[in-house]
Amino acid sequence: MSDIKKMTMIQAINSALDVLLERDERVCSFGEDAGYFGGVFGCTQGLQEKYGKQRVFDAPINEAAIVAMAIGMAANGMRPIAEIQFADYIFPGFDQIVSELSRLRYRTAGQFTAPLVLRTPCGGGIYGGQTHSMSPEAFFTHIPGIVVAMPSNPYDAKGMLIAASESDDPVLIFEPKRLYNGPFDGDPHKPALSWSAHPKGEVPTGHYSVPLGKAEIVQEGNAITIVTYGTMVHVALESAKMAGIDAEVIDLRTLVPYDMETIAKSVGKTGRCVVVHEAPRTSGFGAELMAQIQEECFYALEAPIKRVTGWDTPYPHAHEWAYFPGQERLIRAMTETLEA
Amino acid sequence: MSDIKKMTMIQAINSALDVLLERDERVCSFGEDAGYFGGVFGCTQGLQEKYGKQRVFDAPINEAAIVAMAIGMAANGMRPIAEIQFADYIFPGFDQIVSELSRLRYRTAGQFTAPLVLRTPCGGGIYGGQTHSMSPEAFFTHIPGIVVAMPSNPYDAKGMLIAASESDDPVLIFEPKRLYNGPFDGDPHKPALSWSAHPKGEVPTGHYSVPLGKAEIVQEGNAITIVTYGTMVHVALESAKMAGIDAEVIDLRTLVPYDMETIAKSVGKTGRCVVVHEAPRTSGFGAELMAQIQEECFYALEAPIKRVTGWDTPYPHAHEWAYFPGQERLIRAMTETLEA
Amino acid sequence: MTQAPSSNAPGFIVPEPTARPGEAPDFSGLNLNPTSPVERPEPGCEASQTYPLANTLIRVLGDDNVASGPWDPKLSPKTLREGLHIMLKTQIYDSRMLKLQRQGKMSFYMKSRGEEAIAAGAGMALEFEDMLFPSYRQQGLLFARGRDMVDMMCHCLSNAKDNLKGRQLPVHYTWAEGNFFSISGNLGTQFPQAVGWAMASAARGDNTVTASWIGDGTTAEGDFHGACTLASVYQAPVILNVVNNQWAISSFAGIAGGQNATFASRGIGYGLATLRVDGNDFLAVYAATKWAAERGRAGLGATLIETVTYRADAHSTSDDPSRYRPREEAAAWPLGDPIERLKDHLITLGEWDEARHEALQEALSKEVLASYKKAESFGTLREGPLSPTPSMFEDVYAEQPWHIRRQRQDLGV
Amino acid sequence: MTQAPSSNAPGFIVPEPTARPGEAPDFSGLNLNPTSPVERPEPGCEASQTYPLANTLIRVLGDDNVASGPWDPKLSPKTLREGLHIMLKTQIYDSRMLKLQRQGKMSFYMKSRGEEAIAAGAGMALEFEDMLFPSYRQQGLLFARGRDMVDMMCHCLSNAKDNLKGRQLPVHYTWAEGNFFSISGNLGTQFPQAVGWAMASAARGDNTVTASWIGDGTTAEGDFHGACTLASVYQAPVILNVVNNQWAISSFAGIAGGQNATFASRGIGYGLATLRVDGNDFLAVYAATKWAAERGRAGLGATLIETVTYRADAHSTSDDPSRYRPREEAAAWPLGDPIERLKDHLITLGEWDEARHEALQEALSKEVLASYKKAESFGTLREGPLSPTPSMFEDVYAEQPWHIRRQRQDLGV
Ligand SMILES: Cc1ncc(C[n+]2csc(CCOP(=O)(O)OP(=O)(O)O)c2C)c(N)n1
Ligand SMILES: Cc1ncc(C[n+]2csc(CCOP(=O)(O)OP(=O)(O)O)c2C)c(N)n1
Ligand SMILES: [Mg+2]
Ligand SMILES: [Mg+2]
Repeated sequence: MSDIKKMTMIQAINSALDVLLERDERVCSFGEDAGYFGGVFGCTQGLQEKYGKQRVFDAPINEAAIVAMAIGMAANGMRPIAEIQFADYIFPGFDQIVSELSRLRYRTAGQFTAPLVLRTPCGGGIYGGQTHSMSPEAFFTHIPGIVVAMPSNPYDAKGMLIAASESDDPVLIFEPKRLYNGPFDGDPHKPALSWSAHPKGEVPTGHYSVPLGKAEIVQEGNAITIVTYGTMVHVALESAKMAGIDAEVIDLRTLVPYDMETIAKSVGKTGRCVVVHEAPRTSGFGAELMAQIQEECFYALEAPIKRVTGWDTPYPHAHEWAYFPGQERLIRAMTETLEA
Repeated sequence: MSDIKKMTMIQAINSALDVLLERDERVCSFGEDAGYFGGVFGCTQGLQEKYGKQRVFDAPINEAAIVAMAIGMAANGMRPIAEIQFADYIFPGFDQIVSELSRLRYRTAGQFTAPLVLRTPCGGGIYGGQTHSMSPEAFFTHIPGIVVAMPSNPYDAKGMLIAASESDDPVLIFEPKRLYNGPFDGDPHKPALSWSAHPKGEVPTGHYSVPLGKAEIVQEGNAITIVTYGTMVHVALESAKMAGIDAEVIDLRTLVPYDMETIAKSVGKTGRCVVVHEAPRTSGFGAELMAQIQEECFYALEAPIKRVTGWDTPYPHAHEWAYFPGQERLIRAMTETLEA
Repeated sequence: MTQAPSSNAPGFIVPEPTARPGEAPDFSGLNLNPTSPVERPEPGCEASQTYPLANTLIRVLGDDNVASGPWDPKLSPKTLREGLHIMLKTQIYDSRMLKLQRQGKMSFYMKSRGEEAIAAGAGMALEFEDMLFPSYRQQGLLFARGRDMVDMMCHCLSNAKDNLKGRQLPVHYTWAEGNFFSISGNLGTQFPQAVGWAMASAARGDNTVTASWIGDGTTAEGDFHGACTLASVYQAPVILNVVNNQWAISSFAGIAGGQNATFASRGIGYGLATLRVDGNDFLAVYAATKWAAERGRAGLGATLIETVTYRADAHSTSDDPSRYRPREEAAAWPLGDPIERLKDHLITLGEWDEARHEALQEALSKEVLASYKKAESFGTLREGPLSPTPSMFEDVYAEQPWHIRRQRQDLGV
Repeated sequence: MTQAPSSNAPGFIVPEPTARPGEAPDFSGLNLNPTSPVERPEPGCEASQTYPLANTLIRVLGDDNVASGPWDPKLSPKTLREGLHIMLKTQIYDSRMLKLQRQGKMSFYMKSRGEEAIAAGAGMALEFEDMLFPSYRQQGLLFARGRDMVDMMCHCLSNAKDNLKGRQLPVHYTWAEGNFFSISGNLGTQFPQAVGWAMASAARGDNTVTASWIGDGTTAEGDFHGACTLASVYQAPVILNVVNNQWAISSFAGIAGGQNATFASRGIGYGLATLRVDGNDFLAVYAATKWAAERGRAGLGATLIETVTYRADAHSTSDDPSRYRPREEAAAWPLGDPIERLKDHLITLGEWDEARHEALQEALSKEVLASYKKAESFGTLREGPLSPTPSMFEDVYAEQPWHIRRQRQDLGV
């Protein structure tokens, strides 16, 4: 067994890449500024030096070309892990993802596949303005053929990245950048927290994996089920604590395919549910969850499922905290659901 | 008042463009093969000849450039109406839509706007295979700042296109190509129907508009509410008739912003609801509708809302009719909902 | 290329082809310099040495049916006959498939009439291990690599033996055993993918090159630029072919910017080696491909090749070209018919004659007919049998996840 | 440009800059030919006449601080002093804003140090009615057009007077009254939009040209190709500027393919008129922009201009350049400092002196400080006041739809 070290989410991702590059010569990693410099957030730092330029390298600023290059490499036997610098900038590559990556196995009846990973930092809370704050995961959950995941802590970030690279499916991992350096409970006025004090900041230095498709119940409870993922896991935990609500908090971790079994069991027990995400409300991934939960748990539900989400506007730079679905809104939604 | 003529949906769209080009010199229309040739489906036929090459013209095969050109023109006072040859091919332009078109008004605080229309044929049922059959509307409903619409008949197609061009918002209109030449009730074995026998095939030759944001109750009923749009409106009507179900059928027409008032009133009355679309199920637009309906109509609901949708696979060419959500599946869903 | 007409009148330019239906075909603007011989730099040259070639036309077969000049690949009569065989097979296959589509046997078809030399020439010049990322108009590559015709037809019929399980439109072949990638319905997407494939080959050092093809119209897509950029930056062993057949459905090449510069010259801006080739000259295509493959295999990077040709028939079974171009245009095409040209060359060499040609045509017609009979015995789209219905839920993921399994159960299959 | 080193070893090439931290700066590969004068074809020439210019460098100001050659725009001393004023203002404004960002007054900032001539030269060469589609590094355009500095600062502070209501990151200006489009955070998207804008102008016959700017790194995006294709096809009155400042955050220009060809030469493949300009030479930038504007206004279509310069400071407040390039690189840049060069030229002409320069610097520093004081009185991001919170729900659509109204109510504002 490998050592345990305290790591930030950035260090955990870096460690996952290191483990993967070390173990499997088919793995390579590239992206804008992700070679020599090690990425604008430092996730690939030190890896070019260690593994050489054929394994870890800079890519031109063309997200479509980055995805396409990864597809070609993956189809030819490699296991590329490409970084899209910000999730906001993944859209030039959207066609290659929707029309090519997701369908290659299907349209070739399995003759060609593209087992690759796209990693990209997402989400707000860092004063990034409308073009460095998006949570665009819902778009990708409507694309059959790709796995979509979002970790909420260093341990999962590493384990899920390793699982993704070892999976035979294309996996898209959204990394909540608000969590890169520490957990965030939704209160921007508190001093920044560090992962070192968090149990999920303890990360094995070696190889392990966290299975895709499995949610985690991060807190058991009986009054209400909170289904969420990414940054909002921490906000949900803190909100429930502040309000003294006996909430069961589910960290979905993988969005497609999602772990409906865990959700249904919980809602069957609590009879009440709030779905939480940072992305805009209309056609957000919360809609899918609510649709499915009401289909499967209709007779157990004692109140309408509520959703707490970002608003249907771009992320407004100066009004960051009026946009971010924070503790107050979560507590209100939980309370209303409990009282309904 | 203008004359009434029997028109196919193609003719109605052509007529709308004709009316718009005639009345407003700011209007221009372009797309791949949409100039001299008049479009691969003929929607722009005859218009270049009539209005000249500055008003109606061919565009290079670059959907991003088509959208961007339209944005630039619209910001500079024109009212472009661009055709994307197939909805399946809109994705190279996705970034210009998500990051630019939808946010221009917001990010400039109204200093610049892009009042333009994107028209694109969508949907299956024509043996187009996975790259000529997509119904990708859900992606676009998650983009704040654009209006998304889908007509189900010639009358609405013309009136909504005119309303879209006269709107100050960017509007994306999906045109169900299975309906271009006639209504389609979901049974591919019946002889093709023609619009000439359909009341909505009667179209005024002159100017009129069908307001965006307003659904239409195409059939009143008391037992169950069917919320749908596009091709599936016809399939829903026929399915209800075949099964002898007293269904209220709502043709949503505009997906964002959707007419929740009409939906809520209907579900409040019937207490049962089935949402139907051709697009894949997971994170389809049906999920949004179900989420919102259960939030607003929870206490009126007597059974879980069901959805009937395309499957979470690419549109498989040879298995077109096993993919298409046809009468049998609709009847089963309605029956189960009624018996629940 | 001549500069498009410019004007002081207000308004932007919308380029027009030289002739529309009812007008006389006119290819005088294309600068096809059919006679002057074109220099051949060494495949190991600096890319810039090829730039003069971006505005000329590499030809080997002259109007006198004789092969000459520095680009003559000096092929044996046997190889030449093989090329003719592949082209003729392509043509006969295409015609038969079109007829069958008209009879409702398949949903869709696309011919490559007039462009047979492009696939045949490149297909023969490359090694079997070299990877191919074609568009939908290089079916000749499959014949060059010896794919079973029955299998090809089964795909086009979407029947129970379709190796793509009925999931793709006809003509959108995939053939992994033949190192032939999957043809996408989305234009141009394969171009940058091919560079990625080539990079993986280079990293492994497997000594293969990768070749891809797109059309003139498709050069306008962002993916063309992405591919050229990647190919330039990483100097990947890739051959990027632009098949300029003058038309993109109803749009002539000028709508992709082809009136103001050759497509080959796009390569100059990336520092890519660049060749412009008579696409109706089997020998020229062969020679240019060999040159580029040699360059790539030597680790000297990518080549952009424009093959100049003419789409002699409709775009697909969905359009009628007489609505947007003169009916006479194909016949007026100055670079002739690729099959006729190679045939005449062989006859001039004394290695072929009309009788052998007719016999070959007949044999191929028979082969195509017999193949079709056999393919049809495995089903047609309309009559079945198709691939089993549950198979439509497979291969979305490596393993079927719960939600797709449920959907399959929902359908009751 | 020199061809990147090629090799027979397996593997693809990953280009490397000539120097990394700790190594000596080396710009010898850039071919900056600082002395030879460059021919000036008439703005009405065939595009192809400009192609030699894609591989040279248009310079007006020599090392002797004298303006010469056919590109000398022969500006009056008054105009030259205005240029200097704009550049100096840009520089002083930038430095102050950076300091303030470090003090937490704003969330983010981006300087244009070293590149001031590009915005100042183009801004002065264009008419006020000409439309601008800049990237985030041409703030000098705003000064050239006389935008109120307090307004600019209010935007950067995201305060109650921010004309963008706090919705955009600092530096992402919009100024419709000044015919200055909205700067996007998404690279390159404005390039094809600018062509669309220019086409609408051409259709209306309003006699304006449209200019847009992107960086060297951004040329790799598909939108660069889309813009060039549209500009070529429709011959729109647009000036497409590539600001080659050698770096894209930590990636040198070679990662965009700049090692194998100049960015200017990209234009050749589209048949666009193409100029490559010393971007640190105010007079050269001015002259090239005038040339392109004249060409566009005459209905002769688009020009692609590469301005060669050096990003002398960090990419933004989020990076530390000493981690990826030698600290000494900026000082070693062979084309000098644009402000110093124009200053020295004016001094050589006897139209300026050190004392006036210092006085101007002082006056500008005071203006910037006073402006900042005033701007701050309208609030800062951290302390407020901001635009009213309900305003964040406005302008998504022309009219607020029900669902957004409800969301506003939900927030209780
Ligand atoms: C992304 C995308 N946009 C549009 C289309 C529709 N389409 C199919 S073929 C074609 C014309 C292509 O022309 P060209 O590239 O010249 O190839 P050719 O058909 O002449 O071989 C078009 C516009 C498509 N398939 N994909
Ligand atoms: C579509 C997109 N991808 C990536 C980024 C992140 N990014 C911001 S600036 C930058 C570098 C741009 O370099 P260049 O074009 O040379 O302009 P410069 O900053 O040198 O002026 C990158 C990669 C972005 N803003 N948009
Ligand atoms: Mg073509
Ligand atoms: Mg740069």
